[in-house]
Amino acid sequence: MEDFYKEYILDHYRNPRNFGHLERADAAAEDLNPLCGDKIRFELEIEDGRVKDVRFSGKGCAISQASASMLSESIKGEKLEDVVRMSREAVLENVGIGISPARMKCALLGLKVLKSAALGEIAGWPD
Amino acid sequence: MEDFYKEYILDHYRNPRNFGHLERADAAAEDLNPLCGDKIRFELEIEDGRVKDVRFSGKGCAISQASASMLSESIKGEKLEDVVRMSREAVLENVGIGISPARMKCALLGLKVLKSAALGEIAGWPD
Amino acid sequence: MIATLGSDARARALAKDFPILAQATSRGKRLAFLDSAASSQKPQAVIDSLVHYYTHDNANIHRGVYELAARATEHFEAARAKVAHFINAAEPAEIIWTRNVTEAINLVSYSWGLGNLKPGDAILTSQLEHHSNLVPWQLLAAKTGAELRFIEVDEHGIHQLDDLDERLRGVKLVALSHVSNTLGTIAPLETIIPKAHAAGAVVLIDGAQSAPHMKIDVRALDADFFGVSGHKMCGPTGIGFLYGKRALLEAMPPFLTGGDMIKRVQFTTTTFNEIPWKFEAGTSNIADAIALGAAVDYLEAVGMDWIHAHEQAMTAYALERMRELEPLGLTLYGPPNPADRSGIVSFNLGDAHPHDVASILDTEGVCIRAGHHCTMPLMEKMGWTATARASFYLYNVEEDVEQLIAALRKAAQIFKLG
Amino acid sequence: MIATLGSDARARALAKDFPILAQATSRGKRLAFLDSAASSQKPQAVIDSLVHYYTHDNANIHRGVYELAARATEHFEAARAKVAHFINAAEPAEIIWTRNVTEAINLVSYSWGLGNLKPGDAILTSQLEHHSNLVPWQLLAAKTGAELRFIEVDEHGIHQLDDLDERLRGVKLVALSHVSNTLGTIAPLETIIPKAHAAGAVVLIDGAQSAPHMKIDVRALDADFFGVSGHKMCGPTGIGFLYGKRALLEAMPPFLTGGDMIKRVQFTTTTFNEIPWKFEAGTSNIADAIALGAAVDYLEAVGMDWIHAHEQAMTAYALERMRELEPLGLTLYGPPNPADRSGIVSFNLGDAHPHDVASILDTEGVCIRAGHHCTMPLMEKMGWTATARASFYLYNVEEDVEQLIAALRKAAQIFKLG
Ligand SMILES: Cc1ncc(COP(=O)(O)O)c(C=O)c1O
Ligand SMILES: Cc1ncc(COP(=O)(O)O)c(C=O)c1O
Repeated sequence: MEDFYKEYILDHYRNPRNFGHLERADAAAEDLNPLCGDKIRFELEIEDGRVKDVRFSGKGCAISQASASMLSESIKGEKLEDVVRMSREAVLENVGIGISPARMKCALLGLKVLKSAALGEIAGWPD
Repeated sequence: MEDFYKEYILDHYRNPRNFGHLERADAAAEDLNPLCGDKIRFELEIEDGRVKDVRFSGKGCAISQASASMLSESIKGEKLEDVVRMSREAVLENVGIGISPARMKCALLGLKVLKSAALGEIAGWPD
Repeated sequence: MIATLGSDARARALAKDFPILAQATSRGKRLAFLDSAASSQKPQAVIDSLVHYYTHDNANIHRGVYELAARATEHFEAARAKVAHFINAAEPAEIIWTRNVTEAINLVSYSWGLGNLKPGDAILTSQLEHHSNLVPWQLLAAKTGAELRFIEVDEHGIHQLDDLDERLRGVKLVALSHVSNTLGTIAPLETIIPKAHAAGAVVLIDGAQSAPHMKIDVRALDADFFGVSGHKMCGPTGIGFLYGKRALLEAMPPFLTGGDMIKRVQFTTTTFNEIPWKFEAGTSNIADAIALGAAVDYLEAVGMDWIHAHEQAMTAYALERMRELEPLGLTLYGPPNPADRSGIVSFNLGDAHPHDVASILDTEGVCIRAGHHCTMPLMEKMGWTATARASFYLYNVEEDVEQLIAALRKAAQIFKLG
Repeated sequence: MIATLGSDARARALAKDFPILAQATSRGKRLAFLDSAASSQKPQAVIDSLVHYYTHDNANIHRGVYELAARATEHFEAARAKVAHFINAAEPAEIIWTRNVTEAINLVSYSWGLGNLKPGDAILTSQLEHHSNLVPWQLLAAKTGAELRFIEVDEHGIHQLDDLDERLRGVKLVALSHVSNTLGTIAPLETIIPKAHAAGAVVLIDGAQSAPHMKIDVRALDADFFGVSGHKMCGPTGIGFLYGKRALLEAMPPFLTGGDMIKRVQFTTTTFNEIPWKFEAGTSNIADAIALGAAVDYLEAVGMDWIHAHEQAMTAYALERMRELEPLGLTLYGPPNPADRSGIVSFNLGDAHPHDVASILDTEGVCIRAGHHCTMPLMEKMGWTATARASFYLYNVEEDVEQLIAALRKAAQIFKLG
């Protein structure tokens, strides 16, 4: 079978890490993939410019959910500036399965939402 | 050369018969060929349900002008009811040259206008 | 193996008319195209029509006196007559070319809607509608102050008509899809249209999912407007049409304006042309209109009644075969009685997301659609995130269903279902 | 024989790319196609693109996860990027697919115009405009109470700009054709656009007659909107586009609504998608958009600068040869200096009506247009009933001009002119 439904993808899909909401979020964002209706929300707790805690929520396919779940694991303790600079390639590598062009948006929706949460926080910095 | 620019067509084009306006018209109509901008107006003097006199005016190609000019000659003294029933075929035969589909509207614009003038008169009969 | 036996041989022969169906996927799999509700494949005759037009007849229409222009004009207007005959319109002038059914609906919304609705009036549609037959009415309601009302559907997607008379009170426009693209429900138009007319409403039917699949008679239906997309009925992309009754069309102001739809233009005033041209501004999609005429010729040669019967049989067969997968978590949606639905089957497979199911099916050469099918409000009402959808057309054969079932088993295995 | 010598050999070779040009007329005459301003012929590469799409890639775009849908989507969006590059837009998202330039202009009129004009404002256009860039503004003026004003042209069709500053007072929108389809006049946009912007106006350019024939750089021009018809630039019928600056497009409400242009739909409210899709409701003309991309590839391979130079040379040559017929009553219209005009030549032959001239030319295989060319107000201003028009493109060669001249002599003879 194709390599693209590996065990760990299903595991993240059925047992997403950091799923839910934060009691106190410093930054949050959500977006919809208009083509399929998938929705993801990221909430961040920030301390000293670093991600102290993170939750994501929403619904969607195994690829979007697993990608967001893995993403949430990989950013704890990271600097916001680094989160904002995270590359698509890094995320795709993390997901670790071949993603067809048609599913690219699924795999990257989490990253898009996470970055807008982080960017919103950075833009709001001065106050 | 093609048969379709016969001497008499040019003659009718350059010297249209019954061209101009009536002092007292009982019925009149005009129309435009929206595709080329050709315009024709027919005016009729009616007596006892027959065409006593006729004038046409407007501008357009040799085919539309010649067709209208010949038409104006052929209806003097005719009953209005017969004018209304005149067939496209009769007009085309009168014009007497091969008309391509693209020029059909030119050849028949006069008939269309003449019929609406006559129909208007018939419809208005009671008063 | 019951239902399809009768029509399968013919469908197999017809499939040969569609060159794309002979093409294997990049993984070397046979193509099982089960997404015709999104857009159908095209027979060679339609492709040939396009090639012939551009190779022999291409020229701008209506105003040219030379041979090419005359031929182009003749074929273009002949295609309009074919389409008029296809849906039994009274005359070709009642057919207005549009890009697709979406533009047809928008034309009515702008041209008829803005002039005929006011606060206190209502528009009635249903909970089943495609966004294209919903969003234009939301905006029209917002612009005119009219109320937007819905015919409810039950959990199978069947229209609830008990309180129809009440819901029709004050309604000036009823806008309904003939067949639901998500659930396949056939709307009970023979009940609704007479009541709508009795209530004084004008009726627009979204025929996107019916015209390709069953014989349409707009006069028997007594629809006031009827919109169709050519790309779903073997025609090319970029062409569709709006049928409208002459009296309505004549009373409506133009929508798009510009070349070809005018009678006379002066610097500050303009007189508009007669229907249908009043609504066709600018150079039409000439080649695709002619090719849609070729599609209509093709469909009529096959026979709309045969197409409908074949799809009913295919659907009954598919539903039967898919029920075998219920132990693996397969859930079927839509009207339980195959006679109430057309060749569209929405389903879900356990907790596998339809996107993932579709991706796995793709690796097996099976093309289905997954998502909200442009009916988000219906999905929300039903409480579904998304569904997978297989849809059938004249070229589908038993083998497509076999391939679907086998691929679904594979998906269930990957998702460890059952 | 002077001007064309340089480019004729290449044009002769290019003409072989256009299969229709090899076809003789029903009377067995060589085809001299001199009506590209109405609609151009199509190179084999464009026809092949259509065939390839329907034979190998056809599927509805954006929402499909299977291979065909992914390929169709990829090619469709790649075509948008090609078009964006062709006119030097900043990004593909600034290109909105439309049926033709007429729809592009109407989109701006409805979406930008209705929200941005009020009584006291003015729209400035010119006396040269095609109905498609005039009637929408007449209606917009009537709807909003804005005033419609005109830049005058002289007897050669040249814009009179002496009082431009004054005419720009209160103007919110300037809508001009880049090149006149009747007289070939090239508008002095480098003068008008900066002044229009200084006066606070937004500028829409109707590029129907420029984009097919010369290199367009919307950013160098600083046009806010730029509309184009694909069928006049070697592309298929039914596809064109609107370029708009991102900030303007983002601020505009959608025009047509329905599937594909939404982000989220609920029963009563809707959130719209991002540009460009916000403006593309319903299934797009996928195949023709991709084929327009193929047309752009073709034009760029030939070279827009070469095309422009070839047409200038052809026009200079044609004008020179046509002047030989002045003793027979031939009158030429338009800017006297060939550098001020594109490859369009309007004329009349004595008192012969242009329709009759065109019919006689048709019997000789020469395709020209006759009539008002959708510029009735210009004709009325100039006092012309109609004109005959020959127009040139990359595939026209000296022989086409020879054939035109010979056929005109025949027409003069039939009409006993000279
Ligand atoms: C200057 C100009 N504007 C607009 C148009 C309208 O183009 P279309 O009919 O392709 O929308 C034309 C074509 O005839 C034109 O020449
Ligand atoms: C019921 C229904 N209405 C409208 C549409 C919109 O069709 P198009 O995108 O061709 O305008 C569709 C197609 O998806 C449909 O199924």
